[in-house]
Amino acid sequence: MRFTIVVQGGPYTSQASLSAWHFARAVVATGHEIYRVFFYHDGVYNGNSLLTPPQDETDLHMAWCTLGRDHGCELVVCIASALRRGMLDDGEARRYEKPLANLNKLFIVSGLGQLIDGAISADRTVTFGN
Amino acid sequence: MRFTIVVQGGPYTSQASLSAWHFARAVVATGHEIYRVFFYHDGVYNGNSLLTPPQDETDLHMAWCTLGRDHGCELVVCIASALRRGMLDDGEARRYEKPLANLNKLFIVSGLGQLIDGAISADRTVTFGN
Amino acid sequence: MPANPGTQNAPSIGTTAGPAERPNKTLLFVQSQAPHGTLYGQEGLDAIMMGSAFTECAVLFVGDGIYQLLANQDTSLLASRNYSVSYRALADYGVEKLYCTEADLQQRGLTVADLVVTPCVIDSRALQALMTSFDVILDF
Amino acid sequence: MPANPGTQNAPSIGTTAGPAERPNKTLLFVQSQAPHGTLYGQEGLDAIMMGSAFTECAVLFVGDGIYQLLANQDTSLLASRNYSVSYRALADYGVEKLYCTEADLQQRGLTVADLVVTPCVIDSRALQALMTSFDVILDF
Amino acid sequence: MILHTLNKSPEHAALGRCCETIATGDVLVLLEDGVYCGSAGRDRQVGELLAQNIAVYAINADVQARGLAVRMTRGVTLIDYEGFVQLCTEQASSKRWG
Amino acid sequence: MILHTLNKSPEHAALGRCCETIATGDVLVLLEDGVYCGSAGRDRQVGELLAQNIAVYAINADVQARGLAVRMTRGVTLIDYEGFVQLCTEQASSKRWG
Repeated sequence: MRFTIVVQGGPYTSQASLSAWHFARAVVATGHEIYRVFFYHDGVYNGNSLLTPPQDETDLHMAWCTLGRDHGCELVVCIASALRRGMLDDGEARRYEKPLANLNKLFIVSGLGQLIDGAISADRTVTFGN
Repeated sequence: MRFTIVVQGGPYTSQASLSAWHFARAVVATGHEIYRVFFYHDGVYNGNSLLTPPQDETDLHMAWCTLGRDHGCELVVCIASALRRGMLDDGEARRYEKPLANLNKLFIVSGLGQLIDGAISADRTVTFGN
Repeated sequence: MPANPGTQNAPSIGTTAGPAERPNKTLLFVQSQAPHGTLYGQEGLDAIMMGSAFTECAVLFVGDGIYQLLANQDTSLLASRNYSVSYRALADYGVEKLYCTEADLQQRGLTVADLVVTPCVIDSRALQALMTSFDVILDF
Repeated sequence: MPANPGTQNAPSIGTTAGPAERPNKTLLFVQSQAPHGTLYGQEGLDAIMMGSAFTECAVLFVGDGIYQLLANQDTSLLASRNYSVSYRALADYGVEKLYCTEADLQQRGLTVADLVVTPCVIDSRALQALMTSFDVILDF
Repeated sequence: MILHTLNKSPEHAALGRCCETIATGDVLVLLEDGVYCGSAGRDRQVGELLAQNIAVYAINADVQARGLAVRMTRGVTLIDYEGFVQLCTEQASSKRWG
Repeated sequence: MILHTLNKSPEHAALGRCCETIATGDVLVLLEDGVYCGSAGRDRQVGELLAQNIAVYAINADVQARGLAVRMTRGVTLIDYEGFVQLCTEQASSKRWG
C-alpha cells in the first residue's frame, strides 16, 4: 500500500515528528511505500538544515533526509506554513529578498494541493500532530 | 518596575508570542521597564530573520526588533533551545560548521543563566506559553 | 499527479470519474481547535479551500472547533487575522456540507443562530456514520 | 548582571546576601507536562539545574508533571533522551525541595514509591502557601 | 499575593487546577483561549471564584477576537494589556496555567 | 472501519471525544502521551472500550519510555511501529484525536 504521512508538529518540541519518522521507517520496513511526507504547521521546521541537536539525541532533520535519499520518499513542505515560519528554499529567499535559504534541498516547497493530492492518491493517510 | 518577559511559544503557531509582544509594549507604554525578554522553547523562533508572514498579518519578528531597537530591550534567545531548533547566530553557525546564520543580530544568544538572572533581577517575571 | 484541481464546484463522488480513472476520494476535514489561540483553524481552512478544488469535501467541527464559526469576531485589537468570515465563502468553493454535534453546541451554550454559517447539527451516532462515509479524514 | 552563578549548593535565602547586596529571590519551578510528549519537562529540568547555581530553588510537579518522576522509564526504543534519571542528581545541585500533591498522585494511581526521587506530598492548602512563599514562579 | 494567568478553554485541565489552587486575595487573568472560561455557558468555575470574591479579569482584545463581547459573565472585568501590566505590579508574583 | 489514534493523556478532552465517537469494528491506537489512557488508575474509559470489544493498542516504545511497562491495563495490546502500519492497512481510514 502507498501511505501519505502528514506531520504537523515541530521537531523535539512535540513528539509528533519522532513518531512520524518511526512510522515512516516501519512503512518502508514492512514492504509498503511512502507516497509522500507532507509537512504542515510546525512540521515544516523539520526541513531546517540548521537544526543542531545535542549529539546524544536523534537528529530528526538528518533522519528525514536519510529516509528521503535511501527510499526516494517525497518530502514536501507546505509553502504557506513555511513562509510564515521562516523556512525558505533558494527560490523563496530570492523572491522575498532574504539573504539566505535554510531549507534542505531534499525538501520540496510546494502548495497545499500536494496535501490534497497525497490524501487522494495514497491508499492511506496518517497524521501526526501535537 | 522592571519586568522580565519569558516567551515559550513560537510565532503564529500559538498566540503566546503575540500576547507577549502586546504585554511588552504595554509595559513600556505605562512607564515601566523591560529588564529582559527571554525566548525559551519554541519562543526562540521569534528571532528567525527569515520569517515571511502574509502582508496583512503582524510581522512578529519585526515587531520584536522594533521593540528592542526603540526601547533598548534586551532580547535573549536560549542557546540550548535555539541550537536544537536550528536558530543560529554567526558564532554558532561557524562553531557547528553550518553555512549560514538565521538569527537576527538584535537577538542575543545566551545561556539559561540569563533566564535565572532575569527572574532574580527584575521586579516581576511574566511567562507566555502554549 | 493524478488529481486535477481545475473545477471549483466539486461534483459528488463518481461523476468525476472518467473511463480510465478511479473516482476521487472524498475528504472530511475536522476542525477541533478554538480560533486565534493556535494557527490550526486558519491553516486548516486554507486546506479545506484547496481540497474543494480537487474533490468532494465536508467539514466537521468538534469540541472547541465550533468556536471558529462564532459570529462577531473582531480581531482589530489583537492585530490578528479574522478568518472566521472566510467560512461564508466555503459555499462558493462547493463546500456545502458542514457538521457539528448537538452536544458540542449545548456544552458551549451556543445555537446555530450564533454562527457565521449554519452547519448541520448531528448526534453522536450520525457522527460515527459521517466519519465512516468519507475516504480520508484530515485533522486540524 | 547582579547574580553570581558561582556556588553549586544554593544556600537558603538571606545567607547569601552580603552587606551591599539584596538577598537573592527564591524560585519555584513548576513542571506540569508529562515527559517525552513535549520538550517542556527536559528543558524545564535544564532551567532548574541552572537556577540552583544562583539561588534557592524548589520544584513543584502538578498534574501530569508528576509522570516525569515515574521510575523505570526506558527510552531506548523511542530513540529519545531518558532525562528522568537526572532528577536524582538535583540533590547534588542543592535542590532538595520537591513537591507534589496527594490528589495528583492518587488520580494517577501512583505512590511516592513509584518515583525516582521522593517529593514532599502536600495538600491543596499547603500548595497555596508554597506558591506564595517563593518570590518567582517559573512555569514549564 | 499571586496573579494567575489562564490561557486554555474549559476543555483543558488547567482551569480546574487553577481554581483548586487560587487563594483569597489572588487575582485571575483570562487571556487567549482562557477567555472562554468566563463566557456564558462555560463559566461555572469562574462563577465560583467570583462568589468567593476572587477578582477575575479578561483581556478585552481576546474577548473581542473570539466574538465573546456580549457573552462574558457579569463580574469578569475586561482589561487591556496596560491593565494587565498594572495588575502585575500590584501582585507579588505570577503563575501561568495552560 | 476507522483506526483512531490518541496522543494525549486522560487530562485532555480528546479521550472522552474519541470514546464517544468510536464504533464497533473500529480500533484505537494509543501513542505518545496517549498511552497513559491505558495505564493502571487512568484506564476507566479504555476499560469501557475493551468491554465493548473494541480493540485497543498501545505503541510499546511509548509505553517503555514512560515507565508504564508493568502498569498497562490487561487487554491493551502492545505493538511496535510495524504493527501500527499493519493496523492502518486493515482499516479503511484513520482519525487523529489530540
